[in-house]
Amino acid sequence: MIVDLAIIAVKAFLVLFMVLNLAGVLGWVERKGSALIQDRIGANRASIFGFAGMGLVNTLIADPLKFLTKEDFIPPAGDKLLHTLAPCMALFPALVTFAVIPFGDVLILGDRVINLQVANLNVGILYVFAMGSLGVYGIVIGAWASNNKFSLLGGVRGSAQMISYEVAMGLSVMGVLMVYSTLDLQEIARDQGMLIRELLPAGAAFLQPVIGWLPAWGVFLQPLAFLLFFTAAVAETKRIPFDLPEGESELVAGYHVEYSGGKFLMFFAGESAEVVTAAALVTTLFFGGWQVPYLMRDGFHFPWGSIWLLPHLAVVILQVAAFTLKVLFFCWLQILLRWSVPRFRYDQVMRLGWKMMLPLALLNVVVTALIIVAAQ
Amino acid sequence: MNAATVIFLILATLLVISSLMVVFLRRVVHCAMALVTALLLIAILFISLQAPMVGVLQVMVYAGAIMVLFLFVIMFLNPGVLEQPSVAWWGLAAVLSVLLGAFLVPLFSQYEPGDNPVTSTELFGSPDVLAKSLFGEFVLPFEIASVLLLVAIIGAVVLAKREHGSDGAA
Amino acid sequence: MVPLNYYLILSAIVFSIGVVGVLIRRNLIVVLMSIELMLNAVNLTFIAFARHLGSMAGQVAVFFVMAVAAAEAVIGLAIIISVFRQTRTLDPQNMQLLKW
Amino acid sequence: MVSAEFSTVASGLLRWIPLIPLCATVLNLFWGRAWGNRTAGGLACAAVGASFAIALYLFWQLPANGVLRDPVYTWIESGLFKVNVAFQVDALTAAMLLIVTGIGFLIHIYSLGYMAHDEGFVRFFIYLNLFIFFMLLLVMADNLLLLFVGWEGVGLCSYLLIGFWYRDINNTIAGNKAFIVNRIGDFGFILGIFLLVTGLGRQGVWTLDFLELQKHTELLSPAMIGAITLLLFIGATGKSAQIPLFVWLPDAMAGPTPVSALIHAATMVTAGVYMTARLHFLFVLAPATLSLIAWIGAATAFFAATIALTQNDIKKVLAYSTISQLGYMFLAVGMAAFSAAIFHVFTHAFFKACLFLGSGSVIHALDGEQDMRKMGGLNSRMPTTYWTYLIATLAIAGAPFSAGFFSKDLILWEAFSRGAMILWGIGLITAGLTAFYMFRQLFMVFHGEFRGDDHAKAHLHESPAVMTFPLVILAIGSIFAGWVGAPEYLWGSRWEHWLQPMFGAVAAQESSVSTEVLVTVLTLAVVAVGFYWAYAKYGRAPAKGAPSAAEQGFLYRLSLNKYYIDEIYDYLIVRPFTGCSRFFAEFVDPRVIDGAVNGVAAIARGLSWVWCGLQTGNVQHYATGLLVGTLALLAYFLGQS
Repeated sequence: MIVDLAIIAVKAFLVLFMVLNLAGVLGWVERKGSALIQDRIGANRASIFGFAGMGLVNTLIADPLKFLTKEDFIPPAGDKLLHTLAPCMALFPALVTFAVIPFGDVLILGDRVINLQVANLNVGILYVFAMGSLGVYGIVIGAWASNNKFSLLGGVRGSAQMISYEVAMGLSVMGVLMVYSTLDLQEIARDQGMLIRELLPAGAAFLQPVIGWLPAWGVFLQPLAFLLFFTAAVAETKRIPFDLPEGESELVAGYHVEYSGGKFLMFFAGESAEVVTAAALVTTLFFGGWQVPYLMRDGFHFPWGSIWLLPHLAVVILQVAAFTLKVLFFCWLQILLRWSVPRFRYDQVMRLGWKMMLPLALLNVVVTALIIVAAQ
Repeated sequence: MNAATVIFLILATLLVISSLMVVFLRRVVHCAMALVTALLLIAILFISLQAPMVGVLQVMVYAGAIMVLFLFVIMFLNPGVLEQPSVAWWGLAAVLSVLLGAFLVPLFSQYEPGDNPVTSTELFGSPDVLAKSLFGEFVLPFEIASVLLLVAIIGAVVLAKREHGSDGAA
Repeated sequence: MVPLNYYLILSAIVFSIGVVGVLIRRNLIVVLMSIELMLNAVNLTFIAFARHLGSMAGQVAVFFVMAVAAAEAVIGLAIIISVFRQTRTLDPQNMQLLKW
Repeated sequence: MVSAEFSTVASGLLRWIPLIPLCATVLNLFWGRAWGNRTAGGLACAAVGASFAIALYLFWQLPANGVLRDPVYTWIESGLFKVNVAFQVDALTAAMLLIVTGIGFLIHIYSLGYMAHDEGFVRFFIYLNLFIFFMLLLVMADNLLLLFVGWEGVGLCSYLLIGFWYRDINNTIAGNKAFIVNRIGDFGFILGIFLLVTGLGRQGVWTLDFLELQKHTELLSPAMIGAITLLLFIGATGKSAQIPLFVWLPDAMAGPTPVSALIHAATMVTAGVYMTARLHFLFVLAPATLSLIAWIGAATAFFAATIALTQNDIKKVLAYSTISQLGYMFLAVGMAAFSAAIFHVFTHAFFKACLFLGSGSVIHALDGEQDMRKMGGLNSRMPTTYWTYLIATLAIAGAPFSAGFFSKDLILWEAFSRGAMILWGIGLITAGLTAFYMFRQLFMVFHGEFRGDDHAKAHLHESPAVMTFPLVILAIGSIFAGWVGAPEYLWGSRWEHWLQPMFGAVAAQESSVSTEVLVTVLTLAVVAVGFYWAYAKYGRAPAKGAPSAAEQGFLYRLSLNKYYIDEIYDYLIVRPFTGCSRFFAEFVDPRVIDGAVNGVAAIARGLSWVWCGLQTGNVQHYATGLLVGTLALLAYFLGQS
């Protein structure tokens, strides 16, 4: 009993630690990446006691210090309580989403089997969406509470945009859920350990030599869903090219015009955390989560038959490492996007969401359903 | 009084408080946030009642969609003026509602739960069980509900569409 | 294991509070929110009974209530918006044209 | 008794006889004005001509004692009761068909000239075609109900055409009179139909089909048959202007003259005779009704003739003579000599139409003048009209070897041979009167010198050929039409042999040819007396014209004022009736009925105001009402448990 609670607490702490640090690191990576893209030197001014080396560490410490020491300004005409609550509402959902994301298969310590996932919900994916939908409140309330026309506009835009893209997002995931026929993320991750040849119906046997050796990852089974989901996820993070709620050029800073200091830091961290969340979700749903191709619980089983046994601990470490690497890759991809793609116009965003992604997602669902029925 | 009951009582008090806030706070946005809180609490109660699917749906649909819509409209119209309640009317309505509560509460407290609750399996309330009954015996209501939603969409579009000439609020 | 009555009483209280809101508030949006509150109180009863009787019917009912609530909220808000465009108010007491 | 049915190629044509005029009506109704008078009139005439041609063809096709039938579709079917829209042609119908379409065709052509300058030209031909349609429906119907439809239809058309010049209120009043008087008759008629249906229905035979009826007459009790035939005869008196319902026909002369010729002389007014002949198998079983018919016929004939003696309106004279001739026909019906009746219908159609058209030609020449006292000496001005008129007059008066001679003589002989001496006497005297008033009219109109003003004298002219042509045809008809029905002592009657089988064998009258000749000679003598009287009174000294009513005797004034029949009816029937209805209209309806209705409404409104206060329009108040109701229900159920 106590031990179980302890284990859960440890897992939760670990995940939280990882995510927050990753968010912090992202801040630095972003600066460096942008500098790289814009062909300049960036983020090299943070020096502690004249020691400017180790930019990462310095930035990690300097950024929070800078934010926390700034004045925390609350607009006098604004709503004190909500103005304070809003950043928490923005940060909270991004963090708790990780509770259901599996970062590894089971870890067996003696007779105890530990599921490498904070909370094993059988409705995991729905939980993710629920939390994602809660993310809107941070923006809307913050925008309203600061009683500022720009931020209000930003809030209105934000709420509209996030609701729109949640629809497309949910529908795009529907295909994946139909393929793996479960809502449990851990289950989805495990199913992606299979090879496609195990899924191929007898009718499509001729495809065996062509794609039979591929792992049954979502990206292979649901390529369209992957594109839609990734786009929607990026839109959910409200970053360029979807940063209409902030839109420096027209709304100054959108919903967090009136925020400064620690609260702005929370918004900022929330945004980074959302980036990580999006990456983790894409990984889990479409890129096998913690799966390493051909790596079973007892070692590698290659399609050409040869087997390479490994100790359990090594397997677990490999899985966690694989998960982390994939997540990092997608975080980097999003940063790349943010710095290389121009911003949409608002009506373009809406049209993309409602008139292109939504119909495509529906089409994907229908086609998937037809194929599944045909395969049976 | 075991742990579950304690947790329930805490949740219940919070729920009652938040719903009172919904009704009695004066700023609309505050009411909305209080309602969001109440809905989340109810979702937790659902999950504690072995209805995780419905609980999560509750968060998604209510907290995630409906309430955001409310907030959206509130900001859309942004009614600055605070309402002036008429005391007499307040009194009457309050008395009536308290009367309703006074009727219902004893009624429910006297309700005999009958034999001890069905010892439900682990699967109870899981998505597939819900889906089976939803697409099994309740498939017709399900279809009707879809039609209802379609009608709602069309109706909303027609109603909110700003006709030519008159520029509405916002 | 929490007895069923607790849930019932809780939902009764919440329901009554919602009724108060519907009756006394002079802001249509809040009235609509109070209605949502009442609906949720009923949902709570459904779930409690479903758990108690061990039948999924209750949860399915909640499912449908949610669908209806969504539709109701959408239409209600649309009506509110169009009314507000005509008469710059949300006070139901100023909307009394619909009589004999 | 004929019941053998022949369905030859010809029977398919039956439906077209009535349909073609109907089509013409519809076409003219929609496009007549657009097409213009010439086209519209031509179309109307062509339609009737086509019907006439088909009728002729069928007449040749018609097998001896045969029936052609053309069932179109089932009209009414309720339970066992079934009525078809079906047409049938037998000898009787064929005769009527020829009369209706033939005479109708001629009169259409005549109307082209007569109505040429009327702005209602197209409307006139629409009505005329519609009338032809209904008349054909009437004579071709194979069941009583369809016949009744035609019956009502011709009544409607007669109403429309009498009031054709609706700008003059008198015409409208005359139309109303005709329509209302006919309603009385039709009421009796439809009652008779009901009685027939129910009477047979109780015996389990639900039909109005003539052939069926003929088979099942024995199912009806004599009393029942008597009632039925009496009621049907009331209808006939209305349509055929017999006592007591003849008053509408003289006023009907307000319509255009071709209408008077077609509807109120040749065809429609004989519908009653046709109906009785069609239902002869019923009438022969009701001797009481038959004798009543005979008496009424004779009375009408005499009565109308006496009125005609003194009339000064050229068309009124003809109208009363029509009534009197119809009386002859019903006299024949009363004698159960249906073929004789139809024979008289046949001949009468020719000379009466000829007379009316001739008078129309005269009126046309004097543009609208109808008073004979303002005429005279027209014989030189309009010879064709004069000669045709003369021939027709001879025919109606019954001059030897003219149409009227054969038919009227036949009727009188039937009466005589059946030993109904009084009736025969009346008929005889009437024949003399007929000769008198017809020659009086002839002398007053065509002889002596013109008594009108110079302006009228200035443009006296013979009518155009389109009007005189039908006159000539009809004049020829008025001579030779009768020859098909010559008595035995001459070359014998083909008519009898042709039509008689329809009505079964008549009681063969055992009487020598000599008596028959004697009777004929006697008739001719009376006619000659009448002619001489007329000549003495008007022909020899036409200068002084008609003496004014003042210096005449009581009888003259009585006759001139038509025995004050209209006034009597007015006092006995119309006044009390209108008074009664005025009472209802001005007191009962507004006070009692409306009062009750409005009172109820007022009470309801008053009560409603009490509750209106509850409807504040405020949604929350309504919600409160809901809550209160819920609480009440809760309290109730808690109280129960």
